Amino acid sequence: MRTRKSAFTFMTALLILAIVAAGCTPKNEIGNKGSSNANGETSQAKVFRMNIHSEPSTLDPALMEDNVSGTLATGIYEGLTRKDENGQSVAATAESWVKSDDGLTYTFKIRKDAKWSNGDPVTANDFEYSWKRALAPDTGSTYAYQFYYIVGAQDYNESKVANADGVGIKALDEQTLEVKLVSPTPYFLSLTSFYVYNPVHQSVKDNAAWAADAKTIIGNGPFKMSEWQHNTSIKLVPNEYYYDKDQVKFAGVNFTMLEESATELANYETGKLDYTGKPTGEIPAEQIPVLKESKKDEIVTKGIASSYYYQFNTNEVPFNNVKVRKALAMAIDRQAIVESVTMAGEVPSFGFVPPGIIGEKEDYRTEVKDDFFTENVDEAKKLLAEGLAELKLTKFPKVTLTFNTSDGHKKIAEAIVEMWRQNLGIEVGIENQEFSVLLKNRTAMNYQISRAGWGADYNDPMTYLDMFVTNGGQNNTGFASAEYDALIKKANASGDQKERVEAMTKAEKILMDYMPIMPIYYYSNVYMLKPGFKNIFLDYKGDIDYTRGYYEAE
Amino acid sequence: MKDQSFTPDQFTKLGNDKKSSEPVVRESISAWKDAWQRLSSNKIAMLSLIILLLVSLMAIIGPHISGQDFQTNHLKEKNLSPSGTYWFGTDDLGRDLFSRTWMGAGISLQVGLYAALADLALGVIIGGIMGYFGGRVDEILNRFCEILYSIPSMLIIILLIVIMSPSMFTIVLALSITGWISMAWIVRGQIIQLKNQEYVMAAQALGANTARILFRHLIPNAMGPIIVTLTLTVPSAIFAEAFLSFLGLGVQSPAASLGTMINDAIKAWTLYPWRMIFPAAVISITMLCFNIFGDGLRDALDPKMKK
Amino acid sequence: MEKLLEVKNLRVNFKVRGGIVKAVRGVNFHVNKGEAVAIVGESGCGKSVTAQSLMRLIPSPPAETSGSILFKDKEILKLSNSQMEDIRGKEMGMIFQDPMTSLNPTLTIGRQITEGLIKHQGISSSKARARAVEMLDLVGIPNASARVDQYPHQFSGGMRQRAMIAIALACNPSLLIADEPTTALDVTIQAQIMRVMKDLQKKLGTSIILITHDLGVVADMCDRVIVMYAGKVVETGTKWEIFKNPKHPYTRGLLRSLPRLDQKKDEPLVPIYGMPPDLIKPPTGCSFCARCDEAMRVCVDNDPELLPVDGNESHASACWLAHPYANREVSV
Amino acid sequence: MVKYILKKFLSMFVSLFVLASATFFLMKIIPGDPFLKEKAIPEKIKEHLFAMYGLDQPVWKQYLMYLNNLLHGDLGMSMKQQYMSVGRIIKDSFIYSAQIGLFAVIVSLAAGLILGIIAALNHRKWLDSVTIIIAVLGVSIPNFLAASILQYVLGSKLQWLNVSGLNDPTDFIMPVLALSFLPAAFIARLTRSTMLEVLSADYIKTARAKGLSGRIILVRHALRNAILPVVTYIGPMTANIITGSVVVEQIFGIGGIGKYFVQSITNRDYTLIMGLTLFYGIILMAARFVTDVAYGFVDPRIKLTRGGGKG
Repeated sequence: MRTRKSAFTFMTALLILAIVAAGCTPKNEIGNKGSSNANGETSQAKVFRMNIHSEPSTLDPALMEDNVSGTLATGIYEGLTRKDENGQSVAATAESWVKSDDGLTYTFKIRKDAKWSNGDPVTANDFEYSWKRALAPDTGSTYAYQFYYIVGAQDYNESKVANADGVGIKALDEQTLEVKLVSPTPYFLSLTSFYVYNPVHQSVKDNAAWAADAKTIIGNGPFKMSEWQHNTSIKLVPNEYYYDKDQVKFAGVNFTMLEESATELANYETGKLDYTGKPTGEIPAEQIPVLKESKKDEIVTKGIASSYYYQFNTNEVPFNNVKVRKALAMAIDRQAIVESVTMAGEVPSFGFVPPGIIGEKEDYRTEVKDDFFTENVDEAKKLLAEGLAELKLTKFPKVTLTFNTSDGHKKIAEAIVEMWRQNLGIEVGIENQEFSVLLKNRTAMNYQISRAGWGADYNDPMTYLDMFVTNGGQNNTGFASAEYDALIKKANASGDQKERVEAMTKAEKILMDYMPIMPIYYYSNVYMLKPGFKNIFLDYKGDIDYTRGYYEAE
Repeated sequence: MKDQSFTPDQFTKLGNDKKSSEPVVRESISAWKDAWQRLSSNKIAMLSLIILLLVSLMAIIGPHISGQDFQTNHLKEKNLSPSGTYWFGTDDLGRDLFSRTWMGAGISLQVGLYAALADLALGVIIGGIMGYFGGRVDEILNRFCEILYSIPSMLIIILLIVIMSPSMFTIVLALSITGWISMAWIVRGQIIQLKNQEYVMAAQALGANTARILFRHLIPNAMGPIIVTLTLTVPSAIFAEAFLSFLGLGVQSPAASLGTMINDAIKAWTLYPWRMIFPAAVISITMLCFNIFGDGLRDALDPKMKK
Repeated sequence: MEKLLEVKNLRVNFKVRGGIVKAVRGVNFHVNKGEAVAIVGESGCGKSVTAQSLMRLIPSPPAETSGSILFKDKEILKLSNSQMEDIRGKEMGMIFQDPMTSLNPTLTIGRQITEGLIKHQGISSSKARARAVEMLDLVGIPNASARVDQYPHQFSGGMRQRAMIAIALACNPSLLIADEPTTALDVTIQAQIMRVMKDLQKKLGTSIILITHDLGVVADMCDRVIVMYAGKVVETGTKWEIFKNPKHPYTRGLLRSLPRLDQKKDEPLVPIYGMPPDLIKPPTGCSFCARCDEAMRVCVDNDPELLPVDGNESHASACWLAHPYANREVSV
Repeated sequence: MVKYILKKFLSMFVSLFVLASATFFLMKIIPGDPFLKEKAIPEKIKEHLFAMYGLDQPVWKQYLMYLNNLLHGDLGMSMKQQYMSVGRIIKDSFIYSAQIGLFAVIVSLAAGLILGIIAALNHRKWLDSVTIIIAVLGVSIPNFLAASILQYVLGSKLQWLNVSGLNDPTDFIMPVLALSFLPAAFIARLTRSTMLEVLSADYIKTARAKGLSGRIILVRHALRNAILPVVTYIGPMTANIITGSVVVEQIFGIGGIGKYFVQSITNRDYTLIMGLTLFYGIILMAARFVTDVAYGFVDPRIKLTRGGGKG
């Protein structure tokens, strides 16, 4: 009796509480309105605020594999080199380096004033330790293969040898790091700014969970982490031990983890973010044309070295016929897609390697025009008819285009399928698949047409072209060409950039002639930056560098 | 007595046939006819029924009457507001929203209807059994429900994607595998409360069999919460279908459902509100009419509510 | 004798789909202090509606009540809701037909008795509880002090009706309205319940209005009888007048349908054939006409008034048979 | 009672075991693995990773290994966020979801009951119609739409509230509202439906005949008898709401647990999937247990605690 009564009273009390709460809270909000603008600092030292979409999967450089982690690594760590705005490698923790004449040995000089965020000096030993740690099989680094250019690295990583003694990474003294390569790799220097090449403090071996908290992360970059609220935000403050701290102007960098693009934009528009959009955030695609009018001075479109394409299963009818593949590639209007569907300033692509990748001397794509094919509906119809005739088919069979679940991919697929329907009179089904399911299907060659995309790992056409060697891990198209394989091999073995680019140009031509993939566009990143913020830029891959940014009131 | 004069012959006895100047008893009518009379005199309920029929009709003919088909892209005419050519405007690929909305309505209403039927069949029976038998039967079935309810439905959906191809059947299957559990719990609760009432005990004492007690006495008395739960099932099934589409199991483009249309429209609703408003309005109005008609139907069928 | 309650020209209409049901059509009666009055009639004759409208328990809308109900010189129909709350339970108690459904299954019997006490007498809950035990004891529930904390489902039907009586009488009201209190109970229990009511009436001096369709229970308990048919009073009189000298054919019908101890074996029980009229469109003449064996032409279009029988103050009947022109050749 | 609780715990333990087993095998049947990505990892590295996580073992062996760890209270490390243990991921994110969720449960219960009672008391009058319309909109407008509209109007346009985050107390308003719409609407409909039946019950007339005030009749006599379906509903509803909503948390930028229920599966983060499933299972079973106990308090005729038997 008594308990029942009190239970009921309790419920009633809860009710009343809820009503009171519901009735009262809106009043408080008016009082708080003014306090929300956190960025009250004046021009001298401003905090830079941007969105990184989600929790970084790790802050251990050896395990990093996504651009969220990469964006944070840019602030917290620093490799031997950095990329400048034009994509050139410039001195960073290494003040200088020497390449041997055969291109197989690099000797880096670590600057004397390089320090960890706890004040310890950064030495060549730290680099040797860190790189070998990344290669150690039990570290479980998925990007360890980025070290395979180094002598002995692959064997060690694949556990073919028991220890790292044979790996060509050696600290000759505190300041000197010697690296021996398997073959002359012209883009090796470019790799040394990649996040897996970042050093870690040797104390990490004593604490397995060191990368989980702000307190235990020791970096050598321009900033250090002051606060990490998991799933919510990360705050960086300048690293007082950084050798170049005079060039670090921001009082701090605040990262929010907002996954919803509309929320991100709303935060930018209400003054809670200084930067919105790619690489780690996103501006809702449909808002871009509107913002290009209303926020002309803040919005920036920057092409990045990534390709968007569809791949065909060339083992399966009808895509085992090159004319059918070509017909499909020629029958769509790429300009209409980038203008009306994707709307982020993408560039229609008629080749595979995107602009922004260095060729012999300048941009590969300006040296080698991507005019491997043209859009031509009449020609496409003719090719399709011929192709089907060769396959002894009377009509186009039922095929399905698969893509991983995403609104953007879906929209593009819908537009392209509709173009095929209108221009070629063929019906292609659309099916979105969960990413893992799609990847499994793709590896198992269980698809007909599939969406794919590729971004550069390093600044060389090879990062694209070596994908399609026969039985390559990424080559799920059935494409196999001995000539192609030979050209790639030749380019890999050569230290002469002219010879390499020639071989790679030929390889790309073979790829486009065979057309296991149908290029659609080269990606571009769209972002908005509040007026006054200077020297924040995206590199050729679209990765953001905010470390030397500053604010100047206008 | 009033100042009224009667004649003696008025005080002669009447034959049995002339006793009344009017029929004495109301025409006796069947229960169904009675219910229909009560329902049809409920004007709002009838209006709802008419709207529901209209929506169903539009779901069938709607995609064909605007002169625009649902899948043709007009990239030059995307995101147009409603006009003479495009009655509901166009979407982000310039497709006619009028045709798409009604096509989507057809698909979504089917999904909602089938999911509701599945919930009703499974949920009411299993919930009834749990509530009525109690004890070990209840414990085991209840735990089974809890386990099934706790298994991430996404795993089940992905499994379905792998072993089946997208179709209405797969959609309804995916929605129903766990959908009925809430219904079963609601029914169980009601039956547990109702089975202690005298009329049930009386029926038990009289030796009525279990099925009869369950379906004649208990479930009709739990109809209120059952109907309310059903009215929640329908819209949630419609939106769950959109989630299935997202995972690759639902309706695949270029076909559309109201759920996927709203999902697409939400990204730009501040710019192109009509893309969201029309499909959302169809769902809301349908649900409103469904609820009002459901209430009317229950009032008409349930004699308890007559007073 | 002092009048406790006087009802004048009470009319209750219900708005329903298809028209207005005239459930009570101009009813007049009174109840004296300490008196027990029965209102008798078939189901649907308006007796329950009349009883419930005395306490204003008929929800309005859909009901519309007019006329006058004077209770202790207060006009019930004009009281405010809160004034009415003070009368209900405190001045008038009510017992309903079905003890199975009239008790709240989720509250203990004690709670259901005490909540009225606490509200009307402002006593502490421990005092109220003591009074509840006392009341349960009074209505004959054994082991009342333990039973008071039990729930209705732990009580048998008869016990529940006893508990209902305890609830209704807890505040010692001057008028108890019992709406078919024994209909739902079996015969042996019926007698016990009636006995409890009778005893309590004597002990507490409460006036009672007993609503029933069963003239049998009336004989035992009541001083006066009011017979209702189709929303009207058709005959009223003392118990003896009604039983020994019924004037209205309907009253006679009711009596004939009643088993009696002095009944001869071969004398059949005679039910009243037919159905009561539709009160949406009540007949213009006598409403019993259609079922009356003695109906006359006058009955069809002329509604008889309730007139004293043989100049007797207490006995009145509404029937054309009392008219001088009518042949008086009827026997009971 | 003690025996009953012990029995319940035992059966809950068994259920959790079945749940863990079912989820484990289901998870292994579906295609994919934690290391599948667009840029495929070289075969050798992948093999080594598989060996590190024991994924190279036969499934039954993996299962036994998992159970063994589980019995030692070890949920393992996340395979995606490699530096975080599953327990810590759940702990860190659940705090946010639980706060918002509990508020939402209270708000939806209060709003739902009030709306439902208003509707029932005004049956077939305009107030009833208004509440029907509100309730139907509540169930037919998905929470992502409600959340977006709230955010746009209160956050972006009027700027009364922050568009996202959970820093000020006022930041709770929008997510709580967005989460409350549907349950409040449903509770309102349930309450209305059962209240209508209860209000025509005889004991309500008895209570009126006692001279009790309308409010007391409503709360003490009517609501208590009408609330059982609501009690049934709030059990699983509470479990669902406090374990977060992907969309609402995403829209309001809240680092809650909701997204992990989806993300862990798309990432095939096996240990996290298992941890979350067990976590949810415990909460759900606890909520259902409380519901059953609450039945007895609401309606004394119900005696689940005494175990079996009809009536």
